Amino acid sequence: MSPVHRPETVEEQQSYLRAGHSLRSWLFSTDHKRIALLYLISISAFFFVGALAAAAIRLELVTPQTDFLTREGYNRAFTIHGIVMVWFFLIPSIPAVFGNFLIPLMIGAKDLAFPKLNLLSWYIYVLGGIFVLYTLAVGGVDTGWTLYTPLSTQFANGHVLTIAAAIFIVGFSSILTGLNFIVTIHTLRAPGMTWGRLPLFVWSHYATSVILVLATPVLALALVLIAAERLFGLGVFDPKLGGDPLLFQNLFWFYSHPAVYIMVLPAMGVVSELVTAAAHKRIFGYVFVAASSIAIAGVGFVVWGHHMFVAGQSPYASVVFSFLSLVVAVPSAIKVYNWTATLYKGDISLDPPFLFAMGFIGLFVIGGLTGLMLAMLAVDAHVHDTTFVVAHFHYIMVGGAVTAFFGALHFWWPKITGRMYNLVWGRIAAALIFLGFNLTFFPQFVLGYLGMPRRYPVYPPQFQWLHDLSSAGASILGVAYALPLVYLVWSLRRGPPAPANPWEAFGLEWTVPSPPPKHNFDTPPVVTGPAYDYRLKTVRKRR
Amino acid sequence: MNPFWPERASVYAGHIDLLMWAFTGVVALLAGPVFLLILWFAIKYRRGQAADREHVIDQSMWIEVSWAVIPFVLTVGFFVYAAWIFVGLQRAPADALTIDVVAKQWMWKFQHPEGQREIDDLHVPVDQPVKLVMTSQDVIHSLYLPALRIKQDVLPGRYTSLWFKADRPGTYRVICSQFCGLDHSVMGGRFIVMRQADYARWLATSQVDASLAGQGKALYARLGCGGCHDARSAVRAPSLVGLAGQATPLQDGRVVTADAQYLRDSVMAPNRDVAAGYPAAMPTYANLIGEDQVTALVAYLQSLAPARSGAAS
Amino acid sequence: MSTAAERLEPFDLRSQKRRADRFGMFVFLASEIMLFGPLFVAMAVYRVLHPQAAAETARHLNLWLGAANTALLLTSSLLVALAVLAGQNGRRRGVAACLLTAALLGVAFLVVKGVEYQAEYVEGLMPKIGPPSPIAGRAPTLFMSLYFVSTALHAVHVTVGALLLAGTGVGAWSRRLPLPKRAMTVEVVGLYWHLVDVIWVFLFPLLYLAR
Amino acid sequence: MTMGAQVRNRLIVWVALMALLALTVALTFAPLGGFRLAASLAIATAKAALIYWVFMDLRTADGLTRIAALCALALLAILVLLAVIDAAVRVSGG
Repeated sequence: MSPVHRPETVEEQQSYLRAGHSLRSWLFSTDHKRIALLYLISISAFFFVGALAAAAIRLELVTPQTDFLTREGYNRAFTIHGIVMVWFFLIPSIPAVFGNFLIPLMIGAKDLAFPKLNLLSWYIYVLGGIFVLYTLAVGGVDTGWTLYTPLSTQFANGHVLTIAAAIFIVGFSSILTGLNFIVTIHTLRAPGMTWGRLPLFVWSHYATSVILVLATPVLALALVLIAAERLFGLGVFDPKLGGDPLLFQNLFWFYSHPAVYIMVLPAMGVVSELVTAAAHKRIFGYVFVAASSIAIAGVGFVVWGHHMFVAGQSPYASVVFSFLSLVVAVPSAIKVYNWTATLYKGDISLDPPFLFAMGFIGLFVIGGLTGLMLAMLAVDAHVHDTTFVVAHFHYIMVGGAVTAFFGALHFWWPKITGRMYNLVWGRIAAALIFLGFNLTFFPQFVLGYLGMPRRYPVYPPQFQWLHDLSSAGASILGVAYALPLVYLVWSLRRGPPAPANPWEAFGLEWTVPSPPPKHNFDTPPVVTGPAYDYRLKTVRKRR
Repeated sequence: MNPFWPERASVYAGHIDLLMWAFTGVVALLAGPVFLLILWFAIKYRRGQAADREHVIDQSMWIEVSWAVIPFVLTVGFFVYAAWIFVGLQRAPADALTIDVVAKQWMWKFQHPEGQREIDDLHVPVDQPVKLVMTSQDVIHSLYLPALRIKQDVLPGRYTSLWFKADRPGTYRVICSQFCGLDHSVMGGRFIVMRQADYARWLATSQVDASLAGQGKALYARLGCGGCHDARSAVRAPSLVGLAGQATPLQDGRVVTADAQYLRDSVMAPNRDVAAGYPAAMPTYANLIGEDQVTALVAYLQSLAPARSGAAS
Repeated sequence: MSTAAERLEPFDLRSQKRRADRFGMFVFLASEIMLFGPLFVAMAVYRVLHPQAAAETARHLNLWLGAANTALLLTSSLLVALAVLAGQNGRRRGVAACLLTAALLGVAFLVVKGVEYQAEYVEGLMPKIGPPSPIAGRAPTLFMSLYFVSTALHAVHVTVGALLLAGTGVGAWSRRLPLPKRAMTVEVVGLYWHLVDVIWVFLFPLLYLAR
Repeated sequence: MTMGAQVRNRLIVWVALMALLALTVALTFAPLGGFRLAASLAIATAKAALIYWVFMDLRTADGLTRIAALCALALLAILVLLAVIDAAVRVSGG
């Protein structure tokens, strides 16, 4: 089955970074590695925009009254923070950067199945970004990232249509990336790379891609219905015209709950890679961890009702959704305990990527279990729409997905750029992010139970000390997130050249030089053993 | 006021706190080992550290199934208890004091049955079940009483309800917890639980206009509903005396009980559920009257039910 | 620079690439189905909750134009299926003829739809514009809203489909699309058109046959 | 399967589709009452199946492509079923 072997031209040997320096060779490249870098730059820009909005929110909450922002400004700040962070950073972050870069390398392929489609999805992402920046420039929107009707369709005076267009467009970028991954994983695996030998990073991206393809269109339709109602008066959500506002919530959450699994599943894939590389040992329970990714994708589709326990949904539906929300937590529990078991009797190195992985596991456990608290109907009746919920989803999305994103950045940076960074600074950044994060969001659990509603710029004076703690934590977090930008960019110039396998990790991506050549593999690899085959027993000397 | 725990004004709130504490215990039970083991392994099996790394097993069906099932079983008990309380919360006792709530962009209007009307603040008697029947005039709001640990979204075009029994007098907070636009954060007030005597005195002194049903009766006359619905009118229209609460057959064969929602919809959207045997000729009053006036009309129709108020008008 | 191998790029064999293109298209069709999915859910729930209002309002829709449109789309689907066959057997003129005729039928569908919308505008059924609406009450208005949203979204898909068909037909005719080597392009465009037809096959009974 | 046979197959399917269309339209005048929704959806499903099986050539497709074709329909069918049951219970349950 293997094709005739073509002699390697010199150009093939050259790293993908040096295969063309012109702007045109970057902006029109169909090389999955270059597109990954284009995504890395654009999502970092949007991470900065979202972080600015978060800084404004935390600054405003230092005092009980509206001193820094007006109420109007605060409403627009948290809406832009939500929309930009969810759709323009979190959802594309790990799949579009590391999925694009690593999936072909990990399964032994030359590129994704549809390289031109991959470039098209980046341009669609940029187009969506332009719409968001335009909305920001002309004054933002004040409906919250959830765009609930009838507020968004009749009473909002912000620019709902342009933000709906932005999210609609960026949704298609996700669908096309998901489609590309599914087809690549099915049709382009190297000989010998059976499903049982796939790296867990690829398994989790496969599950994510299925959700991306099946859930995102529902959000697209919900946005079309909002536009139809605002422009043509087609009152599908307007109670006076026979519509039902709950229908929008159902459509929105039918997408948005699977969307939180789109954000966390890739992070779980990254952590599986980091934990095995840290422990220099096979993953504990490969089959369970791989199957739990698929289980999360499956059950994730039938739990969306737990966002609407107090929204006027029938109590019996709420009981069913509450039970299913317990079931969806089981695969996550399996993953966490299997990671912990992997570290047992390992040969654990404490380099920066592995500190991020351990940070992820700790914060994700707290996030997941507080999610179970929220799934308890009676508890949700008290803490729904309070800062308790804000803390819960930040523990999973920021404590989990963003920490894993930084872990992946620190793990594969030598492979992507061919340069090593300063490990001491990496450890400092990991510790600072963990501390800053806990200081920012743990007080919000307490505040939420005290009855502090979310999206409020004003609060009773007795809550001020908790808000100030949280704002202090946010400033540490701000600095901690800026640190990697400094020493990683610094490593581009000053960093020592990275060997092919700096962490002595197992995986096809570590068998090619860093940075990898344009066509990934000189000779198509053949896979013989199982994944993470760390049989070699040598005890590594301490770095 | 304990800085870590909210004040409690009802027995129900105590149950919730108990459930919360117990579940926090379970969270510690499930999360604790993860934190400790990771730290311990990182130290004991540190790279280059001499340690026993022999006969490592890398999968075991029983261990993995156990730590999937045990957390699930631990949490299912809490789910049943929490669901039990929540479903119990949905049905108010029959003798509950009914207060009608209308939420409007950025204020709450509470309407006591005897006619007292108050804005943003809510006075309730202690140790007596109180049922709030709520609707919104514009967007979705949510009535949140943190001291009682309950909240319920308030939807336009629909009645949602919430009931409670406060057992500790005091002044607590009324909050809107569903984002509803510009002044969402200032849309709230005081939730004042008073002893029976104080409540009666407050009722007497507070600004009283005719009882809700009384207002409904005046509105019924002003809008000329009698022109069609009175017994001696020439127009074929269903009689409203004793309609409230009765099973009403509809034109498309369904039979619905004439509850507050049906009565409200018949006024605001008559063509939706047309009574059997009558032409769908009633005009809509949606643009003539507001939600609080419909609430008054519905109260008046409910007061016409022969069972309770004898020979009404 | 773009040698044949180049275009194969990640794939080593043409059959591998063809299988991937086809599989990729079906995955994309899955996302299209989920785009129309919630509309079908809303309409099915509507037909259960307001059977009488649905029957009453559907009478305002023109059954015969709807049926004609269905026939148009089914016939154009047949032509596209024949075009795919011709593409696989390298018959350049056959592909061009079938695809362009199918595109014409698509345009005819849009014209008939335009006539329907115009009639509904005159009758006042359109929500914001046009004379006062003959139907009152919330349930009938909701039915018309669902009708307009779903048929308009479907019409957008028919327009995109017709353009794709016409483009591929011209490509085949002008030999820019070498057959049977690039027959997969004809098949992929054909798959999209068949899905647009299947969506209408479900829309037609849910909307027009409620009477 | 010669090309002529394939063309014939597709023409037969086209005739069947037209017949089913005529049947659906005739259905509106038949006094079926409540069952009309179920019947017309059944016929539409039959038409969709024909188009998928012959026009979209699922007949000669491999298992993978068939799964991709049917998984969205399956998810949608579950959704419609759940929503219709919920609505039916709400209507009869009062």
